[in-house]
Amino acid sequence: MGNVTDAGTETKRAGFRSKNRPTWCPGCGDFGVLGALDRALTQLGVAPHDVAIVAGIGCSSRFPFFMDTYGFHSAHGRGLAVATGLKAARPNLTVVATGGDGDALAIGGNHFFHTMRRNVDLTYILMDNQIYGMTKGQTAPTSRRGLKTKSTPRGNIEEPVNPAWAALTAGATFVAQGTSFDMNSLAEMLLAGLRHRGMSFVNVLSPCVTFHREADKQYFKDLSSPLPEGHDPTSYPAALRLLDESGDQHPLGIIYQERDGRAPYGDDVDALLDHPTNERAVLEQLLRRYF
Amino acid sequence: MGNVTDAGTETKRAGFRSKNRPTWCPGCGDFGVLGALDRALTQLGVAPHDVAIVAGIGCSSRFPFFMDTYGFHSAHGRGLAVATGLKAARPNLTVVATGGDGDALAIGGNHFFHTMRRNVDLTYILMDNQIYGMTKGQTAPTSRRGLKTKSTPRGNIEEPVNPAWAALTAGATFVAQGTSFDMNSLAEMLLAGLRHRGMSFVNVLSPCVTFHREADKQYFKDLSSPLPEGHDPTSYPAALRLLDESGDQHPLGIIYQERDGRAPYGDDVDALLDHPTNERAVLEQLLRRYF
Amino acid sequence: MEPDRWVHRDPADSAWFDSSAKDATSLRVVVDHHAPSGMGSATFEVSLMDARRSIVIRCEGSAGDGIISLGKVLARAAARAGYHVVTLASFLAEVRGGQSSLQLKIGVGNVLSPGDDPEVLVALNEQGVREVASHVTAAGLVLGPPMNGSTPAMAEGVRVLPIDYDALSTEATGGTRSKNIVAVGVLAALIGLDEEVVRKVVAELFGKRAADAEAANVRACDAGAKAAAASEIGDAFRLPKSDGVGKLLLSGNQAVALGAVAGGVRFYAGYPITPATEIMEEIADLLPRVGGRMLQVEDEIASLGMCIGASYGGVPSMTATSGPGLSLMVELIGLAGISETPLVIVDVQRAGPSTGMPTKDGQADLDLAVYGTHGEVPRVVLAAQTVADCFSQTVAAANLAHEYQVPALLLTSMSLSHSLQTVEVPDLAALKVYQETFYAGPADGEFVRFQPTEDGRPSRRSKPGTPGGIYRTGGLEHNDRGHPSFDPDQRREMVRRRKLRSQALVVASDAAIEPHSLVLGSHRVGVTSWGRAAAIAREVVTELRQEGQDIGYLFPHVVWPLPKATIRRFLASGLRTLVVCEANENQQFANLLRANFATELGRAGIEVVTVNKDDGNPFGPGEIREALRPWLSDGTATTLGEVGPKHPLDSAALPS
Amino acid sequence: MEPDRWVHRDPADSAWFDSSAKDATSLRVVVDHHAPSGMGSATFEVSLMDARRSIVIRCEGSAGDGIISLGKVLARAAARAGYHVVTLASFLAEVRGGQSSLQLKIGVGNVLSPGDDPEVLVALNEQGVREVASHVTAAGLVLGPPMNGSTPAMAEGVRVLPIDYDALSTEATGGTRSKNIVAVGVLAALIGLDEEVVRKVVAELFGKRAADAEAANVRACDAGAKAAAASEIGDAFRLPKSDGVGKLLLSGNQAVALGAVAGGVRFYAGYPITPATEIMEEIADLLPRVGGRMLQVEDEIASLGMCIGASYGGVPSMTATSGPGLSLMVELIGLAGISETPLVIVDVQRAGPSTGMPTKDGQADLDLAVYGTHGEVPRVVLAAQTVADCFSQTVAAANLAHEYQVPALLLTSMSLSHSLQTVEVPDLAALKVYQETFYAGPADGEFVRFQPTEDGRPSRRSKPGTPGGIYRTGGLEHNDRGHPSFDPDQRREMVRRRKLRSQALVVASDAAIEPHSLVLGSHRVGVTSWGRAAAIAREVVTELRQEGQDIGYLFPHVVWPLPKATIRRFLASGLRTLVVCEANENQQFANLLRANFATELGRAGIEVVTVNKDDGNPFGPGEIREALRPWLSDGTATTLGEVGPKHPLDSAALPS
Ligand SMILES: Cc1ncc(C[n+]2csc(CCOP(=O)(O)OP(=O)(O)O)c2C)c(N)n1
Ligand SMILES: Cc1ncc(C[n+]2csc(CCOP(=O)(O)OP(=O)(O)O)c2C)c(N)n1
Ligand code: SF4
Ligand code: SF4
Ligand SMILES: [Mg+2]
Ligand SMILES: [Mg+2]
Repeated sequence: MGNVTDAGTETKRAGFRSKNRPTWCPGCGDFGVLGALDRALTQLGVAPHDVAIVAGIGCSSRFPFFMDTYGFHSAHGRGLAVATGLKAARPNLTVVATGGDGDALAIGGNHFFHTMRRNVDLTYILMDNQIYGMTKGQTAPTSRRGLKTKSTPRGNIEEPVNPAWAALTAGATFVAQGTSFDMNSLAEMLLAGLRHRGMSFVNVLSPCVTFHREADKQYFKDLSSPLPEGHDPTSYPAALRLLDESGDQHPLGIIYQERDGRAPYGDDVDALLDHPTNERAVLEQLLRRYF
Repeated sequence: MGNVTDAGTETKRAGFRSKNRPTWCPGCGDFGVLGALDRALTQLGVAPHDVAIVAGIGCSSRFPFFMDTYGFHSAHGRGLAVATGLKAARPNLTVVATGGDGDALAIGGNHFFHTMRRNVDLTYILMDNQIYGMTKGQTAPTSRRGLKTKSTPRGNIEEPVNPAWAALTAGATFVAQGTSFDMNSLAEMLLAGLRHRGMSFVNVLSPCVTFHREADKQYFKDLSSPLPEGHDPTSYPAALRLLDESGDQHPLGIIYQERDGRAPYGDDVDALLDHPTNERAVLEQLLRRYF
Repeated sequence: MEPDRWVHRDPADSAWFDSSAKDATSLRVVVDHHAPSGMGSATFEVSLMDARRSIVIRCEGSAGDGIISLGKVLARAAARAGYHVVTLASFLAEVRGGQSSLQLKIGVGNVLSPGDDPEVLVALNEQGVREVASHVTAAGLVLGPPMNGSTPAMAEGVRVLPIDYDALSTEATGGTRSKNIVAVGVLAALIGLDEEVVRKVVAELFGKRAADAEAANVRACDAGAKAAAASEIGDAFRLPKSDGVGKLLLSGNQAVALGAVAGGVRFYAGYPITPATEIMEEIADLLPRVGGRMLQVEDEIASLGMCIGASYGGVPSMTATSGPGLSLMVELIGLAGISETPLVIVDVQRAGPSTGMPTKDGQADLDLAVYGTHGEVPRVVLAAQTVADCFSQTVAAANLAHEYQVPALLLTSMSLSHSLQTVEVPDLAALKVYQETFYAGPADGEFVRFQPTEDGRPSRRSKPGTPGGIYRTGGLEHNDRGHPSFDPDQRREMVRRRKLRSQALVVASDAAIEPHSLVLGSHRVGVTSWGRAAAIAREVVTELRQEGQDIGYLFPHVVWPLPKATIRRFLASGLRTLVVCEANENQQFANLLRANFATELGRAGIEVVTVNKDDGNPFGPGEIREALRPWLSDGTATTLGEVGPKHPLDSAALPS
Repeated sequence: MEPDRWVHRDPADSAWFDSSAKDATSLRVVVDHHAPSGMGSATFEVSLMDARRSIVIRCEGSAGDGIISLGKVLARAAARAGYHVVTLASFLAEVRGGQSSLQLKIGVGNVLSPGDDPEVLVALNEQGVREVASHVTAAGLVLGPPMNGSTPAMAEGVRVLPIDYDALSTEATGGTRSKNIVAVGVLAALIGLDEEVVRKVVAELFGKRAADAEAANVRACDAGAKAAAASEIGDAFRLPKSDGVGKLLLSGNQAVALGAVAGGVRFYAGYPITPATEIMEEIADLLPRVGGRMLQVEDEIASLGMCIGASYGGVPSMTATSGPGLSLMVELIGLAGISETPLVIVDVQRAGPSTGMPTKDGQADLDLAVYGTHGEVPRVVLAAQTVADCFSQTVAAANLAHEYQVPALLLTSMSLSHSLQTVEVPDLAALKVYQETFYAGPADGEFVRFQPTEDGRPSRRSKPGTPGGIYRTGGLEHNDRGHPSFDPDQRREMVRRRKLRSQALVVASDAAIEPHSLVLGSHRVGVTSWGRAAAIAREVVTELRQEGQDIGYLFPHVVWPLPKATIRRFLASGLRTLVVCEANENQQFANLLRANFATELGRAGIEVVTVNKDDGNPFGPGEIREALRPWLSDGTATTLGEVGPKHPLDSAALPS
């Protein structure tokens, strides 16, 4: 990242963008994601103070600072846990989580898995640059097999994780995939994700221009393709088949959206609550149990 | 568990069984798994001192102490990490890992995911009792929705994880499922798993008779069914479809085994190594780089 | 420096008396309703000269005999009748296959330990008599079954009263299953519990099952009472009248859960772990009843992460765990610290390290609680000494967390979490629960999250959802708006901010000293301790003081930051020897004292003597009394000479 | 107690001299080849009266000017010519957008810091001159570009030599890209580096790209040298002859990686984190070349888990991380401890807490390293002071881990990890690498994993695969076979075993004291420190001693357990004041000393004075010199009076 300590650098804010100039390298894919989310939130029509963006650690996780919403930049891999806590405690907030491929799928893999399966009512945007950007270019869980980086000088020996597949098979009820350079489509997907009740996951192919030169815009273009004609995003088996058969190709668009699906985790949690008018009386009664 | 501190209690050892009497409650499903692994290892024909069993924490994770092999009883959720390190460092050992549903899929979920996808040459036996046995009966990631336990007195609000599905979609190259009360079939699966080069995962439905009375033998019988006629375990799409369509039903048998598949992680790691005859000379040379 | 003479409280959590009245034969005891736990109030006289203010009872039986129920029913009845009770189960039984065993101490005031050797043994099987009768104290009582074998040698004056539990149970209920309730009847009659109360407790317990079981068991209880009345024991084991104020009977874990709910916690995320699990289980039931949300999640890291998220959302949050879970949480403790996110973490300590002995007791997580995280953040660490503390210190932890916007850690331990003790019914109206004031919106001026302050107190937070209060924060070093900044001047400012916070917490720690936990005076010997060991030490030292021994003490609840002014006064009160008791090997608390009061200890030439134990069982009062013996006067001299010889239990600090 | 007079070593890592020769004008310096790092040996004379033994050079330029290469080439050339070099980059530049900046100190022996203000400034852009020229020390030199604006006010006697870098570069190479190499030529000529060596280093650097680049850059270098020769500066900045022994030039992270490989580590699992990542990257390349396996894994918990597995398999294992990763590892440190599984954990400290300031320096993870885990396990914590230590202490950590079967933690920090320093070429033949002896099979008798020992040393392990050596172990408390046991007697035995292990490590800690890190004497003032701060303090104290100041010092590498005998001697050597320097706020090392030497400090009445800094930048020698000033004699008196006034930098221990 260009300059991580930019407390002083301000830019004109517009929409949901904060006045802090993003510290990303010029040309970083994450700018496109920022623009797309700005647009999607604007279209959603929610007030900035009713939105919170929660992130882990990584270039992509700096996101909260660049948006004029509430924001929490947590610890590496823990964004989804913090976001879940926030959403569970304050169900009326629109909570967006952001992270990178390492943050989401390496150290944060367990929270990823459980957040997807719980169907928490969040929108999670993963900026997949197939590298650890923030730490200057090591192999990430989404790096292709054979990739030579500083940490795998003899080539990556692992099969890459496919984030959309991981989210879909773990139980997310909305799975979409976009690129940072097609901001229009991305904004649409994000808007649909924000409107979805339950876990919406959006994987974004987003180049790291500084530490992963190979995976540039063209590379991601070659790696992705539009959804096949007639794909039914409401069919889980169809979504499964699509991703399984796509192999390393990344279909772009809304891959899956559960229709009339399960209630999100938040609803389930809320359904258990009593809302006593006289809390003290309830407490007295609870104490009496132990008398 | 009956008595966790049984340093004194010895029983006659036979095969791969250690002389330590298992501390499991009488009737615990894990006895069946112990018997099956004993038989499978015997049939495999490996010497006990060439086997190591690594586990996390839980009733099922006490396994190493009851086998007369090398054993490491690590920390909750960390069995697969320790097992991977051991296997990578000593590729000639037969390394078996054991764990429970909580150990594997709650706290250990991330190691589970990554160990499966790396295709480490291990055999992992998960004793799925749909409960936290060791801590006396809380909801586990495999507990059914709605289950009332001490930790979810108003009913479990989460969709259960299907362990075979989780392993299959994460990338394990051998996925089987058995029950603790059909020891013969289980022993066969374990033997096949032990012979498989790469990650072999065996989910075992194994009742906790003490803290999950509902999920008894009959419950698991009702919950499981033989593989459908003609299922081709070498077809990944078939395996996917089978598990997706089975829903809460647990098919029993070898669900998937990659044929002529990828080399296991261990091989990949080994392929990178030089084996210098004069290590000192190599070191001198490495130092010279910084001169 | 002239030492102070303070009026101090009796170690029973709620009673005051004047220390100058050491030679009085009776005391006016005032149950204090200003206590932070908001307990009720009552005044009564107790005679220090009473032969008996408490009784120690051991219950023994086979695994199926219902020993735990026996203890619970007896304890509950005593509690409701206004007595103080402390129980201890399981530790005694661990290595004695098949035998179940529980000890209770019941008394008026001053009950802090389950006692050492029992005065009364009630054994439902012969094994219990064979193994325990020889431990019964002189002039004690053995209530065993009719024996086939011979009874073992016993202390002087121990009487044996054979009771045919099986027969009495069968007679009353048609089966032997209620023999434990027969024993309840016997014991209740012996110590003089109100019959109606006892019957009611028995009835309630069994009434839940079926009316006929209820009636049968009440009959069994009565049969026991009759057998006791028919015996020749008389009043020897009768307790004096209690204060008559019914008490709650709780385990430490239940008390923590209740404390959390009463203390305003409305979000909880957790993961099971022995011996903390019941906190989560209890909370799972309690919290939703007051609109609070409880989640069982994938691990302890997620637990704390979710609490941070919920607290950022403005909802008071808590998690509970044991050592292994606390270890996993230390990264995020730093995150809570730097982002000034209040939350409560309860650590029910068990014997470590690593998985260690999950069902056994220990106090070796203090270092982790105080030092656990990379880098430096302010935090507060509290420790419960009693089950009553488990309630009140959970409230205190929530208060401190929110008042100072820091992580507050509360340490309890296995021996508290799973033993039942009486707790005065908290006066919820009097309970002080800190209410955080949030930024209210644009009318409230411009919002600056980390407003500089000179007094170390935090600045207001803004709840997400509040217009005009938008801010971002997290784990990076930042400026007053929460925006990342690595500027050295800004950094120094924030380091100083955190330091001032810690200093403010020192003041809070001093303010939290409750009178009953401190005795100053011109004592040559002072005793200090923390957690469960402190309760036992408190009981012992109080007894020793009543025996005329010249001992000061300090048993703080806030163990980090240390109460500086209090400890300085304590150390300057004339001490030559400071005895530090704790259930670990490495002297964690003693080392905190040494590190933070090196100058004071050095200047006054105070010798630090450490009493440690780490075998998985909690301290008994006898062990601490024994450890203190070398520093006691022989009863004739009123002051000791020079510092006494080093005691064998003084294990030199490790590794230095 | 009569203080000792010890012969001690010069602070340069490898040179000895006699402390009694304080007034000598020349010293015979012996490079010691018994040093644990197995360095080479040489003997030479140095004159203490030389006007110059070292030089501090600051390089400045715009981000694209190749300032880092400039520094690297110059440092490499000086190293190969036998000089000692310390560089420091990036810290200076952080808050000055777009400017790149690097400082070097080059000298004969005794180079431990990058210096404070530069004697020579080489600036490739005007901004560099404008901002830094005023900091150049008196009689210094500014080598700036031809200026358009005016030069700022400068110290007395500073000469300005304008050099048209762009023109010289263009002349030599056809473009301005090589202006940094022109500067190398200028500087090398000024300080008198062998031209051939410099040319060779330049050629090597560019030879990797293309032969014509190589030739062009050598020409640029020559042009710079010629410009210097043509100037009137003469010999003023010329260094004395070096020892002539070429040295390695390494970053701290490279040195750790090399130390691991040389120290026998053959398994590594890791996860990237600033500023430790390069250790993993370096190891990824190095380890497979000697048959070792390296894995990049999903997180730090997995890293340590895998190391535990590999070490259980008998393969020496290591991982490296920074604070956040260490926090995540503390649960498994306990597992390694109780199962007596040796392994090495390197923590490259950065400014915390939480994410903190990942690219900035700090020393605030000591508490976590010493205390981090629930419960109590023996462990050893080492700290590197220099890049040479990064090599030698990694070897030492691996040795201690395996000799004592404990987790060994090595602390370095950002300022070491990313700065280049010279390291004597290690003599691999002389390097001591502990070889663990394993159980060999049935012929070796019955295998008992945790054989009781009285000396605190561990018993043999059995490698999985060994017939007859089967055993199981893990995180539970266990008996001598590794089988779970919660029996109190067994527990006490194992607690004692771990305590004895810690005590054995105290002895090892004393044995690890290297002569150059200790000066005893009847000094009223002693200085102690650890890690990078210790190197700076060592340089300062050595200079002060050469100026006739009466100061003792102790800079241990093993910081836990503390070297008890050594510290006792140090404290009993007549000290009245102990100054403790460390780059944190909470006085972590000072508190370890207070906790473990409370008696000694108290008895001798020693005042502990702390010098702390936590702004993200490492200590400079000037800061430490300034902090020591109140305790220095005025140069006429040979001893000080009573303890001096408290220095403003003495921040009272927090929170006490
Ligand atoms: C516990 C912990 N481990 C490691 C790190 C170092 N770290 C910071 S960001 C990062 C990975 C960044 O990669 P990714 O998540 O893909 O985000 P990107 O920068 O590529 O957007 C790592 C390893 C950390 N901050 N904390
Ligand atoms: C870090 C940590 N957290 C929690 C625990 C407590 N714990 C021990 S076993 C267990 C779960 C047991 O369930 P499972 O893995 O399904 O095994 P089972 O006992 O059912 O075979 C838990 C939560 C622990 N030992 N360590
Ligand atoms: S992801 Fe890459 S391009 Fe983007 S800011 Fe980070 S380092 Fe720069
Ligand atoms: S899993 Fe259940 S039945 Fe089996 S040992 Fe554990 S508690 Fe007993
Ligand atoms: Mg990335
Ligand atoms: Mg289970």
